[in-house]
Amino acid sequence: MSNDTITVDQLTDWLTRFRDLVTEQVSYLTELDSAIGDADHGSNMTRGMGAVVEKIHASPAGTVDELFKGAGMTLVTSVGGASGPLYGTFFLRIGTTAGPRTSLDAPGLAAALRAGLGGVVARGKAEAGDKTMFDVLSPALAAFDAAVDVSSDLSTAAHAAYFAAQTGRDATRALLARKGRASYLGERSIGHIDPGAASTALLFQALVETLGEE
Amino acid sequence: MSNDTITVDQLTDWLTRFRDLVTEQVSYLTELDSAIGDADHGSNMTRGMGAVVEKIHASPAGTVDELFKGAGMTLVTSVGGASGPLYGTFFLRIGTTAGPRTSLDAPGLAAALRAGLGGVVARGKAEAGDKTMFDVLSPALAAFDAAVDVSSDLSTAAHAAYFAAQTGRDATRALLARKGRASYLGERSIGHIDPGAASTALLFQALVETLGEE
Amino acid sequence: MKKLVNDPKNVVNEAVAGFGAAHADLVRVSADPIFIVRKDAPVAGKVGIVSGGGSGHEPMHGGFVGPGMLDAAVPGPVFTSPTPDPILAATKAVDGGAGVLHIVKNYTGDVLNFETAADLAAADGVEVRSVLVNDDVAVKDSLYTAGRRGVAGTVLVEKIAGAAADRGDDLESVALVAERVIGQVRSMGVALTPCVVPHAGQPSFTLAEDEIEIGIGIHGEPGRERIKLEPADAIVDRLLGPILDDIPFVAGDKVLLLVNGMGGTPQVELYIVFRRAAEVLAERGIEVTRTLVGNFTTSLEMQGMSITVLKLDDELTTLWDAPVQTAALRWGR
Amino acid sequence: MKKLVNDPKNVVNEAVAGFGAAHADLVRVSADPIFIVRKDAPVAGKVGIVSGGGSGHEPMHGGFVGPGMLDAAVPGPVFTSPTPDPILAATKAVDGGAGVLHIVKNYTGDVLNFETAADLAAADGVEVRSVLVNDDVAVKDSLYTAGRRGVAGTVLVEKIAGAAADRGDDLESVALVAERVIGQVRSMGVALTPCVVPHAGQPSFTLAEDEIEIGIGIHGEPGRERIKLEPADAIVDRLLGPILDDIPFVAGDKVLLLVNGMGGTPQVELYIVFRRAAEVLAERGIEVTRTLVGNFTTSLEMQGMSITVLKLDDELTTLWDAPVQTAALRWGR
Ligand SMILES: Nc1ncnc2c1ncn2[C@@H]1O[C@H](COP(=O)(O)OP(=O)(O)O)[C@@H](O)[C@H]1O
Ligand SMILES: Nc1ncnc2c1ncn2[C@@H]1O[C@H](COP(=O)(O)OP(=O)(O)O)[C@@H](O)[C@H]1O
Ligand SMILES: [Mg+2]
Ligand SMILES: [Mg+2]
Ligand SMILES: [Mg+2]
Ligand SMILES: [Mg+2]
Repeated sequence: MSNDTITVDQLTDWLTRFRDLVTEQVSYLTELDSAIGDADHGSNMTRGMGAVVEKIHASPAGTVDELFKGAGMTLVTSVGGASGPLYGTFFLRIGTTAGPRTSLDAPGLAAALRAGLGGVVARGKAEAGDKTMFDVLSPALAAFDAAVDVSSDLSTAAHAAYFAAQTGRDATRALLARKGRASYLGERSIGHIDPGAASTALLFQALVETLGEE
Repeated sequence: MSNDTITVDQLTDWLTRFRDLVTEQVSYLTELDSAIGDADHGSNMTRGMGAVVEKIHASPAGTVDELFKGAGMTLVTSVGGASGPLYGTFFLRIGTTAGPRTSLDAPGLAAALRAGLGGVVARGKAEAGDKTMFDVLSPALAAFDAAVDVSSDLSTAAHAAYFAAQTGRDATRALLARKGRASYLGERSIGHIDPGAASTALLFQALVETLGEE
Repeated sequence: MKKLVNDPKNVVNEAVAGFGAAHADLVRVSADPIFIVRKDAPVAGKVGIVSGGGSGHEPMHGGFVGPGMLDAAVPGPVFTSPTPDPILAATKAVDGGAGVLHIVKNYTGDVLNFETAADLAAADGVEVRSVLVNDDVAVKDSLYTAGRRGVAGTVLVEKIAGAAADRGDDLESVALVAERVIGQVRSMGVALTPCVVPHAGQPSFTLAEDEIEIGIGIHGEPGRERIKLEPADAIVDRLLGPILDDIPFVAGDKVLLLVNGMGGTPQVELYIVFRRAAEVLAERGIEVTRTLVGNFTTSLEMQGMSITVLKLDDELTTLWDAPVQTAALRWGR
Repeated sequence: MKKLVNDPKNVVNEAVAGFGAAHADLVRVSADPIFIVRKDAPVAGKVGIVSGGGSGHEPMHGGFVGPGMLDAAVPGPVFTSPTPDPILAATKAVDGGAGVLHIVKNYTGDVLNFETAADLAAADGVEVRSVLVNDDVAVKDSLYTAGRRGVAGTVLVEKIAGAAADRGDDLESVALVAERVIGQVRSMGVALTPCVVPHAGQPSFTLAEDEIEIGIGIHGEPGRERIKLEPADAIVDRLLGPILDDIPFVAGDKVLLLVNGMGGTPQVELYIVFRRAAEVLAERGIEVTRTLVGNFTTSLEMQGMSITVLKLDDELTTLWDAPVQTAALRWGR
């Protein structure tokens, strides 16, 4: 299997692995949210991704836009809260940007992901350092883009993104929250990893798993 | 001091001693009421008799009816609950029956007390064995009357009444309540002394203390 | 005990003062003796309606003072009947020349103190009639008890008697319609947690973390039995059974269904209870034509609720629907 | 945790079903997706008003659906914003051709989900305007947070916007009057005990037997500080200070004073609070011309309350006084 493109089946596998990871780590995510939020991020993501994967299995997607628009809509209509619309928009924009293809090459996936991030920002208005999922998505995509600039290998790019994602996630610990529920805590939000940042890191872990070794 | 009559001052002393006894035994009375009622009989009686004695001290009564009508009205307007109107009527009727005298002889006090009991029954409709203050008042007055029939000595009559009162109080333990709050308990009211019966026994203890040895 | 109070001794007078300030458009309050009357009392030619009892059951009774319902409410200390003097003062304050009806919940203390007040009012030339509300089927009605307790059905008696007085019925007729409601209304409650009387500072009773008291009284008096917590639907069935069997309510009856919160239970739970109660009544062929859901006859912060069913006829329905303008119950104006 | 529920997963749908059954004269409910609309929706030519958010704050918002207030309420799961689909469905169901106003409490989840619904409604040809309620002064309003939270002031926004729509204002005007209320209303609350989310089964936070949380959010979010229990009057002073200093409210202002129960606090306590709050306002020369006391924006069974002050002018007063006919707020008809 070439690592220069990613097929709809592989992208489906990505989403399935993401579902598996948030399900596996449901209590970890909820614990993070109970420290600075309302203790539902784990169950929100598990419920949402569970619904996404169930729908895909019931009627598998033929094209990339079908897959991600479906996933985005399902998240939007099954999660609620802040993460539902944010992750939902992220996937929706990936879908609309990718269009009715059956696979994506590295620049194609990079562009789609960047559009997804644009959707998150359009919705949530988060900036760097606000202690949100943005603080993982943004450095991860920057690393992905940089890797794609020098190589067409998706696996390499995914590894680079995941590494940056982990760093971004851990860096949220020191931040003072300025968006979402955690911002009500002011100073008291410092010292805790942001739950949305943690789930977003899992998204890149899942991509690495899907694409396999470099 | 002759024991053939009781003066307004002695009657005032009786009420004062009754106030002292219920105050002393406030937690005992409340404990009894908490087992089968609403845990306020001690504070009800203490508050009521406290007000009675305070009023008497502020303006001492010249006649028996003045004393007891005043005490009755004070109880009625300061206690509330069941015991306020019942004890209040008891004293009111004693006052109206005794009339504007400055002392009572044994038959006079016996008649006044019986009228008081009549008031309690008129108000509360209690019968023998209903597990109320009636079960102390009734045997105590029967003993008082019997003593008065054979002797004009009030102290003898008071002792006889107090003895009967204690027996009556203790006998309420085995009874199933049919009046007042305790009646809601049904079978579960058995095994507890009635709080009103206990306070009424204190009334006769106070009379004994006022009249001294036979 | 955590409560929003200052000196526990001042709970009732401060609350009544606050009530008067908050609802100055509807009521006037007397601070000593403590009672609440509708702003325009006495209403000449109208039968006055007075109710009262221990505090801690709010909005009952102060929340029901106003056009179409009570002319006066007399709040005693928490869970303790008022003495006759404020009842007498309230009775005189609302006598518009057509006499006054006392609506009394059947507790010995309330009965005796209202009785005394009625005697004194009569001596002062005010015609008084009294009715005793005793809707609680948790307590056996027999010659051998003080009789059934008065609970949330009292609200329905007060509303309907109020409407009868409002339309100009004379004292005898208002008393008769109140008696008719009393004859046709039955209730039963459940407690999940106890209440704490402010000056006592201790829970009035204790329930284990998995226990509930079926048939609880509104002062925390014990009920029929203490059982393990069950699903809401099962609890509703336990309460409705004795209620419906009592009169009994039968297929074809039209009824008012009241789900009353005890003070500390969230509204979502009351509506879950309502849903099941309406379902059971429908199964039995009993038609719910009027409804009321909320905290009306409470027991301080107790968690729990009671269900009340009133058999309606055309007249009672018309009187129920008549305008009412009070702090806690309001429609039609 | 003791609650009157069946399966915790069914709390919202069972409660909404019960609400629909209890208030069939006022509302219709949709079971899937879950929303509540006034019975006669859509009202042709009238601006529709939709609010919603997580459940557990009842009577907000379902209890405010009816003539003169909301056209629809969209209850999400307990303490969780609804998704856009029920909001969209409710928006379409109440569009009478004059557009729809969304009244949204300022929480990221609510904001995003209502925003999405508004986009989708616009795509379907329904004109939508949104206003964000953010009256809670416990949280600093700054560029560096999600902004102040929306709490009990929401009730006043909904009532007044509802009255504006009822008198025939167009969408722009209704939105403007809602914004005006939002600009002039401030709130702050206190918790004595935590609430328990049914599917969580655990208290949302813990307070020691002598601790209270000043500035609590309506989902149990932390506030400004945790202090030892104090007398009611001192607590009132702590809440009113930041409220009055915020806009600020000054001598000569006419205001509406709302004392809102969090769900588990007895009414006597709310009136003790009201009494002190009215006293403080009077001392400052601020005139309380309208009042509201009761459980309106609750947090399940939490014990505690919030104080809300709204600066009134003639127009807002007229709109406040206008008739309203809902399950939880009703006057004038
Ligand atoms: N404005 C925002 N922009 C980007 N991400 C946000 C924003 N607000 C919240 N988030 C993310 O959402 C996460 C919380 O999601 P979740 O707990 O599921 O929703 P809720 O806060 O409504 O309970 C936060 O940890 C944060 O990463
Ligand atoms: N109908 C009645 N007749 C006579 N005594 C009664 C009656 N009802 C109650 N009592 C007496 O009153 C006592 C309770 O008084 P108390 O606790 O002060 O009033 P409450 O029951 O209103 O709290 C009972 O123990 C009983 O002796
Ligand atoms: Mg969360
Ligand atoms: Mg949430
Ligand atoms: Mg007692
Ligand atoms: Mg008592």
